[in-house]
Amino acid sequence: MGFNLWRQFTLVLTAVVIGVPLLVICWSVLQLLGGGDTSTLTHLWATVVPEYIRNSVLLLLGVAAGVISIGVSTAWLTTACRFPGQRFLSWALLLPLAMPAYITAYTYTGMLDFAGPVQSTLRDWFGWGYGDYWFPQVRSLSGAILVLSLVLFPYVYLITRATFIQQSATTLEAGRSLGLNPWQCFLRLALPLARPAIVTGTTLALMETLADYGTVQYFGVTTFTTGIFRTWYGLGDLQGALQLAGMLLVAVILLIFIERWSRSQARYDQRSNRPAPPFQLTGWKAIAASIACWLPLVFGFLLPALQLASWSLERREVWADSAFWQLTFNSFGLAVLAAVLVVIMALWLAYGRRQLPTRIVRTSVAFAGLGYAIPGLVIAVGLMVFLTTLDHGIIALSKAWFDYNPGLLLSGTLFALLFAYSVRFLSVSLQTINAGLGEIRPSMDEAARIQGYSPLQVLRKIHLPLLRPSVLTALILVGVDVLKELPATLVLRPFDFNTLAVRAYEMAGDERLPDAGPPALMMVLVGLIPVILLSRAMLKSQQSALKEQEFVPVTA
Amino acid sequence: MSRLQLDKIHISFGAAHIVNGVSLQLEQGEIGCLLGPSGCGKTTLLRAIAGFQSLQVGSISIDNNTVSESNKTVPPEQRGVGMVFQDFALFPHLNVADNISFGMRKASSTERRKRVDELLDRIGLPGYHKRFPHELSGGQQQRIALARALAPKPGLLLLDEPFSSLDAELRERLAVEVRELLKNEGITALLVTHDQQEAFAMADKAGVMYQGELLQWDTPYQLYHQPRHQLVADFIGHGVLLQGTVNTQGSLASPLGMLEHPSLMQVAGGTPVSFLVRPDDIVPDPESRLRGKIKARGFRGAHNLYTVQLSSGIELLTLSPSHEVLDVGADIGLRAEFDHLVVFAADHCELPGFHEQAPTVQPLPSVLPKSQSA
Amino acid sequence: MSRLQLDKIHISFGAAHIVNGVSLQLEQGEIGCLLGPSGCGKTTLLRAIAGFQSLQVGSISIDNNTVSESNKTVPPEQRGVGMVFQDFALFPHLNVADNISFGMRKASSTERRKRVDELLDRIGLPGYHKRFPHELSGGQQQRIALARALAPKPGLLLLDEPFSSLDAELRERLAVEVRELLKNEGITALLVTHDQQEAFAMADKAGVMYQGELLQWDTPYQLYHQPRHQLVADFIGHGVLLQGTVNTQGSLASPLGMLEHPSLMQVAGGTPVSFLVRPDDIVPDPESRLRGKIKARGFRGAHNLYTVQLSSGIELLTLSPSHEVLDVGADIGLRAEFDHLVVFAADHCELPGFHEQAPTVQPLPSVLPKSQSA
Amino acid sequence: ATVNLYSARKEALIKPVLEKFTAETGIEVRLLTGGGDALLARLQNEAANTPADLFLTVDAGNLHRAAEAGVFQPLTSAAALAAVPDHLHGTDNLWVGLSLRARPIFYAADRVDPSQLSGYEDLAKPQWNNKVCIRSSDNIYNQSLTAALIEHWGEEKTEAWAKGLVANLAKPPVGGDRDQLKAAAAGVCDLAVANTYYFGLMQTGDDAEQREAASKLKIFWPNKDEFGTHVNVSGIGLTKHAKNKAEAEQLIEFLLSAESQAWYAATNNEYPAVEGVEWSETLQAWGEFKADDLSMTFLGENNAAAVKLMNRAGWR
Ligand SMILES: Nc1ncnc2c1ncn2[C@@H]1O[C@H](COP(=O)(O)OP(=O)(O)OP(=O)(O)O)[C@@H](O)[C@H]1O
Ligand SMILES: Nc1ncnc2c1ncn2[C@@H]1O[C@H](COP(=O)(O)OP(=O)(O)OP(=O)(O)O)[C@@H](O)[C@H]1O
Ligand SMILES: [Fe+3]
Ligand SMILES: [Mg+2]
Ligand SMILES: [Mg+2]
Repeated sequence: MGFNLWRQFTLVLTAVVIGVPLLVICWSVLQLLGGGDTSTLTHLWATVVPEYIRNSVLLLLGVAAGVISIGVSTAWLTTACRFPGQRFLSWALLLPLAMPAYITAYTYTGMLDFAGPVQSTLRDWFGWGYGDYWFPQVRSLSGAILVLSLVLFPYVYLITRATFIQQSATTLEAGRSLGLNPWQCFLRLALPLARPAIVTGTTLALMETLADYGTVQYFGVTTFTTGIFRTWYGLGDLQGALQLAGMLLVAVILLIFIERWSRSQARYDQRSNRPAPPFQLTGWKAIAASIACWLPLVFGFLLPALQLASWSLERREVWADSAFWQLTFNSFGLAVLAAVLVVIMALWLAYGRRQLPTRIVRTSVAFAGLGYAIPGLVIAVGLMVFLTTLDHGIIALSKAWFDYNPGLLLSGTLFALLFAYSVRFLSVSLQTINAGLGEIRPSMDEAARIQGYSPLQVLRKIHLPLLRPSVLTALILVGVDVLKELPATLVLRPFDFNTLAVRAYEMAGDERLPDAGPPALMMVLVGLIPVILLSRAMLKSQQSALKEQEFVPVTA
Repeated sequence: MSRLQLDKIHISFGAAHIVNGVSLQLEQGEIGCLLGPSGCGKTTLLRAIAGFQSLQVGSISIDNNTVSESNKTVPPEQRGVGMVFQDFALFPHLNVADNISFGMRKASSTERRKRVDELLDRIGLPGYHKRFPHELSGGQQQRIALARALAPKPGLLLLDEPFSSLDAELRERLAVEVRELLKNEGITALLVTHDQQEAFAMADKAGVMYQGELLQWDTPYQLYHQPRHQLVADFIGHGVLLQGTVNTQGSLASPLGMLEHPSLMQVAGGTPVSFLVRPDDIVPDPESRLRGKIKARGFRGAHNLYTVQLSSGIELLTLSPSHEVLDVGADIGLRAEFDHLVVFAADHCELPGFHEQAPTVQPLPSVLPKSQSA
Repeated sequence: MSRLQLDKIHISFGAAHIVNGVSLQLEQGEIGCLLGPSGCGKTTLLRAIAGFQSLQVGSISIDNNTVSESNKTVPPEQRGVGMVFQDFALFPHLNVADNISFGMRKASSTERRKRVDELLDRIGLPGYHKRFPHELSGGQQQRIALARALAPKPGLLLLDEPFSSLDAELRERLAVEVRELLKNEGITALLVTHDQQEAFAMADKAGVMYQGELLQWDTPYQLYHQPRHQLVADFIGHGVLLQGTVNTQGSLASPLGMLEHPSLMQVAGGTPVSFLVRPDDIVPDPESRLRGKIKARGFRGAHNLYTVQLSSGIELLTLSPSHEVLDVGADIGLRAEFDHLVVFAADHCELPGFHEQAPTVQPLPSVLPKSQSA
Repeated sequence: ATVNLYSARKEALIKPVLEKFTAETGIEVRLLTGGGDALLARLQNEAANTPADLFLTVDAGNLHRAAEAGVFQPLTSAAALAAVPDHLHGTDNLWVGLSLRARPIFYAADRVDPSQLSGYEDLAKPQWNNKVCIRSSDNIYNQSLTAALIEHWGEEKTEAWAKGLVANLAKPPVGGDRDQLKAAAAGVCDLAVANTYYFGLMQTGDDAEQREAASKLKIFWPNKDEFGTHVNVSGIGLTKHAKNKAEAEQLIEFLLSAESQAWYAATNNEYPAVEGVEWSETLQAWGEFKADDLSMTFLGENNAAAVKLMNRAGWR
């Protein structure tokens, strides 16, 4: 009991510390309720907020539809079916994740804009002028939805795929013995059973969408997030910006709550783990499946990657620059460090929640996982406030006791960066791992506990092996996200410390796209290598454990 | 000193009371057995003993240390308890050998290997070391689950229907082996089973649970021959309860005629009672005056089980060797041959329906026959 | 016209032959029952019939349409076959009502509700509609699995140990109800069970499988009284096989003395044979010259089961009412009382060990007793 | 010795000068780039313990906000103060300008007769309905322009102007300055508003299409006879708690040296803040113009009002 109390306390503490930046936001909302300055908000409500809400909602709906349809269908095809190229596709479909959304956005606007090659060629061929023909406007809400869907669907793909692979064959067979054909089995059993995974993946994609600034801004779509920045930068009202962020937070909490509630008490673990045999596709079915999987890969990755490659060729001298390799090292090191840290933390929290599902633990863990929906910059500011306050305290103490000024120990150091990544990306790994844990029957825990294993040993001996797909997925997701992370890095990093993302962004921000090519390409490459290595490692562990004959990628 | 002691345990899930005031006790090395209808709370009780389920009221002690109380639950891994789960709960990522040796944490790898080999031999699956759980049949999985629980030689072993997926022959063999093994290694065990033969064969103590209450906790012999509750009488063996009145001469006026039994002497004359009639208490006798019509016949291997309706409408069960086939509808003579006569106060005779609330337990100890031999 | 026909089916997993040349047949509305030791291939056979498992050799026809052949497998959903899975395979994300009505795809919601209510009543779980599978006990889950398979009224129903987690009373009640329901709705069913009583009570046809082979497919009565294979004799009931020689007078010289039986007349004089001795063939008789020592006693409710060792070292089983307790080690007299005498050629008498290769099936039809009545 | 610099100017556009400074003086410069507002927030939070000695921003709004927030201290270097004209000084000399960028109107040379144009007010005239390209009002460039117009015209007139401008837009206000120029060249609109250096980059860049697009456009310097072309400033200030004050002022002086100013103008096509520094060829080709000499402080002061005004006008 004593141990449990202590553990509960540490869990809550971890969650609270992680949630500090969110608390700063909550504080500003509370101030608002307590009769703070509402003039900015009033003005915003009267002018732009309705549009922000409309755009944000449409964007979210669109992206949700996009990532679910692409992510789930590719996940199902690559797990349940066998067709030419399936092995390659099953890991290649991860790649769009490594592509920063704004790069994809640049690529497509560059190509499809009025002045771009596609439209110019059309005009040359047919002798059209401006206004003589209709062409979809790339920089628009639908453009943003498309690009974000293409870049973010791997979240859904990865997490859903992991569950599809773990789904028990008997459950699906029960469906078929009740008269369902494979397609109906997918719709009525596999899909609902994968619901936590689909929801998790979609939530992550939507949170990223909500937090996204670069893409929507580039596409001229005014969303809540662009509103937050406009309020801060334009009106110089940081407080007002935080209040808007608070409203965003409330909306996210509400959404998550509704989803949890609608799941009620259903569970998703299945008794037997016999993997289902795959369907061998042939003929036009195989071709259709191939096309369905190749399309998102081509548009989400290959085309933008080609664009990056061509830019990088223009700037090939950079590859010999040692400073450039320093950037690569910084980025990669940070990504690995942060991924490991965040995944460990997520395991600690997710696992605590599973074993001590008291209300307070559940609430605080859920709170800790909200950071992903808040724009990184807002998180960074909240964190900065917290860390500098701590720093000032430390300095004051140190001065009083030792007459020595140690300078800023926490803020403006790598510590601050890692902290920020933890706040922001905890949710990614937490949700991924939770989805995985949900698939493990509680009787597994019990069978191990009864054999004398302590909770942590159970984690190591039972859950980690069974969770390996989820843990690796979480590592990749967080790693790739950290590689791409920009706003928090910009604000919190130390002097003379740059990353690939910062470099790519600074170049792109100045509309110097070819210069943005090499760092962006490097990000993709650096993110890709672990993906491939991990999928190999996964292949091995998988084959011995579940005897799946086929190549199994990362998630499995 | 008792190895396991349950003291007036109550367990609820929300508003539902699943276990109600159960007390029982097992001495070192004893094997206890829980019987009871599906959903009566047996698994829940075992889970509470293992430490997966917290108690609302009461306490559980192992070796005189309280491990569960209303506000205290010693974690499962600190109780030294082993368990065979009803759904096996094999680890899907480990092969058979690793599953079995999973709990032998301090053993050397030679020891492990030896124990795994020994157990696989005992459960009839030698050479299955490298199989994964999903490559086994249901019964094979169950046996692995059993071996896994036995491997670390726990001080107290909980077995939740450990033989339910096995064929009769293997089940019997294994029950004997497991009993031997438990006795040899001095393991105290609490077993849940639906097979009364098995319970009788294995258990030192047995009990019948009904809707969360433990109606009786006794030796198997007592449970069968001296049930202290009508529900126990009903549940154990195939019993029918009939009504009768004890007269002043100590005989029982019943639908089967006048019955004599030494135990009836202790009952006040004129008391209305119910009494238990088992198939083996009724013998077909062509000469008997007591006659009935065969309503149904069930083939049982050596015997046929006949349901016979007396002219009064009362239905009885009787066994007859299966080569003498009597047809449904035929007339048959019956003779009562009571070795034991189990008698209850009549006002509790109404057997509860399938889903009714648990009746309050009201045994009639004063009416219980003291001497059992006919 | 047969509803289900299996024709010399072979199934292997890689190099392992799991099902070997099984043929069987069920007519419309018949209930068949498969018995057999754990791991003998029963589940695999059912899965092949359902269409989850492809065949190497042979064919399966339903209603005279071939649904499985070595290179053809009609998808499960097109076979109109329902199945109760050994591990239940309930859908964890659906509540009880949705689980049960899952297969009633074309039914209106009123129909569904009616059928769910009706089935829940029958399986003794009324009002459980909104529960989720993980909120049910093992036996309750099993009953839901049964109801789910029954709900769409399939033409052919496969039941893989559908009552294994239920208590004896409920199991019996449910077996009767299910049998009634199947008969009423004209459903053909193939049942796997480990409970021989259940098999006998429910089945029109039954068979014993052993290491992938179906040794006999017959009525339950024939299976018990006219086993065509030593293994069947051994598996059904508690049997011991003894050796003897038939002399020219048609008597059997055996360890139990000279045995007479009409069926022995057909066996050539001097033939060495084995014959089956069941516990109910041996009656304790203090006056008998045939004497033995009690080696073990098992309490079985109404009876005790004694293992008795004759002076020749041969062990026999016998039953005796449980209130006459005889102690282990005591001397006892035995009398043979054969209603049926089952005799096999002696050169196949060696019962295979637990894990040996399946013996080739060699029944001795010429030696089989033609007339069974004593 | 070291100087610590927070810079809103991107690394690529400042690092070479800093390296040169280090080479000449031996003083090391530690650089942290980032968004102006974010850096300011960091400065404010770090308060007395900030490691930063200098804060460089790329627009008057931020300079103003920084000055208001009290993170600067007055400059004392006479050389620096003297080099820069007065209207490019912050209040109390809390900062000085380093370079200027102008935001004129560009027109499609084949379709527009420059005599039809007079100034920014044209953008709102019905005559140019569906013929104007400008980027989003999220951008500081447009916010500064509007802030300046508020100072010149008053809020009412400016709001009416903004509304007219929105009504005249040929396409939604999306993309960067370059995109507006490209759109004008492609015929989507006739008039485009952009900063001159983007035009310069297009003219001199290595992308043939962009050079071709730029060749179709000409600069119109608006409001010649009134306040002139809107200019914004990049500037630098000494932080209040600077630990390396002397070295920091030395760096400011270096940034204002003729050499740095010329490098600056040459690399980024911005106009030097120091008078008398020779312009690059590109700048010279665009010709002389009257730059708005409105005190930069107003740009900062009016920024919030400008944003609200644009919100009301529906300028997204
Ligand atoms: N995937 C597999 N690979 C190899 N052998 C297998 C596999 N699945 C099952 N087996 C073996 O096939 C045999 C038959 O299995 P099956 O499940 O049909 O047995 P069963 O008769 O249903 O037994 P039980 O009564 O224990 O359920 C078993 O010996 C089992 O070990
Ligand atoms: N999570 C739950 N919420 C509500 N009721 C539950 C829950 N889990 C179990 N129950 C109920 O508690 C009762 C006892 O369950 P338990 O598993 O102990 O039964 P059991 O005696 O083991 O039955 P069986 O022989 O069928 O395994 C059952 O009626 C079951 O429906
Ligand atoms: Fe710019
Ligand atoms: Mg149970
Ligand atoms: Mg089976």
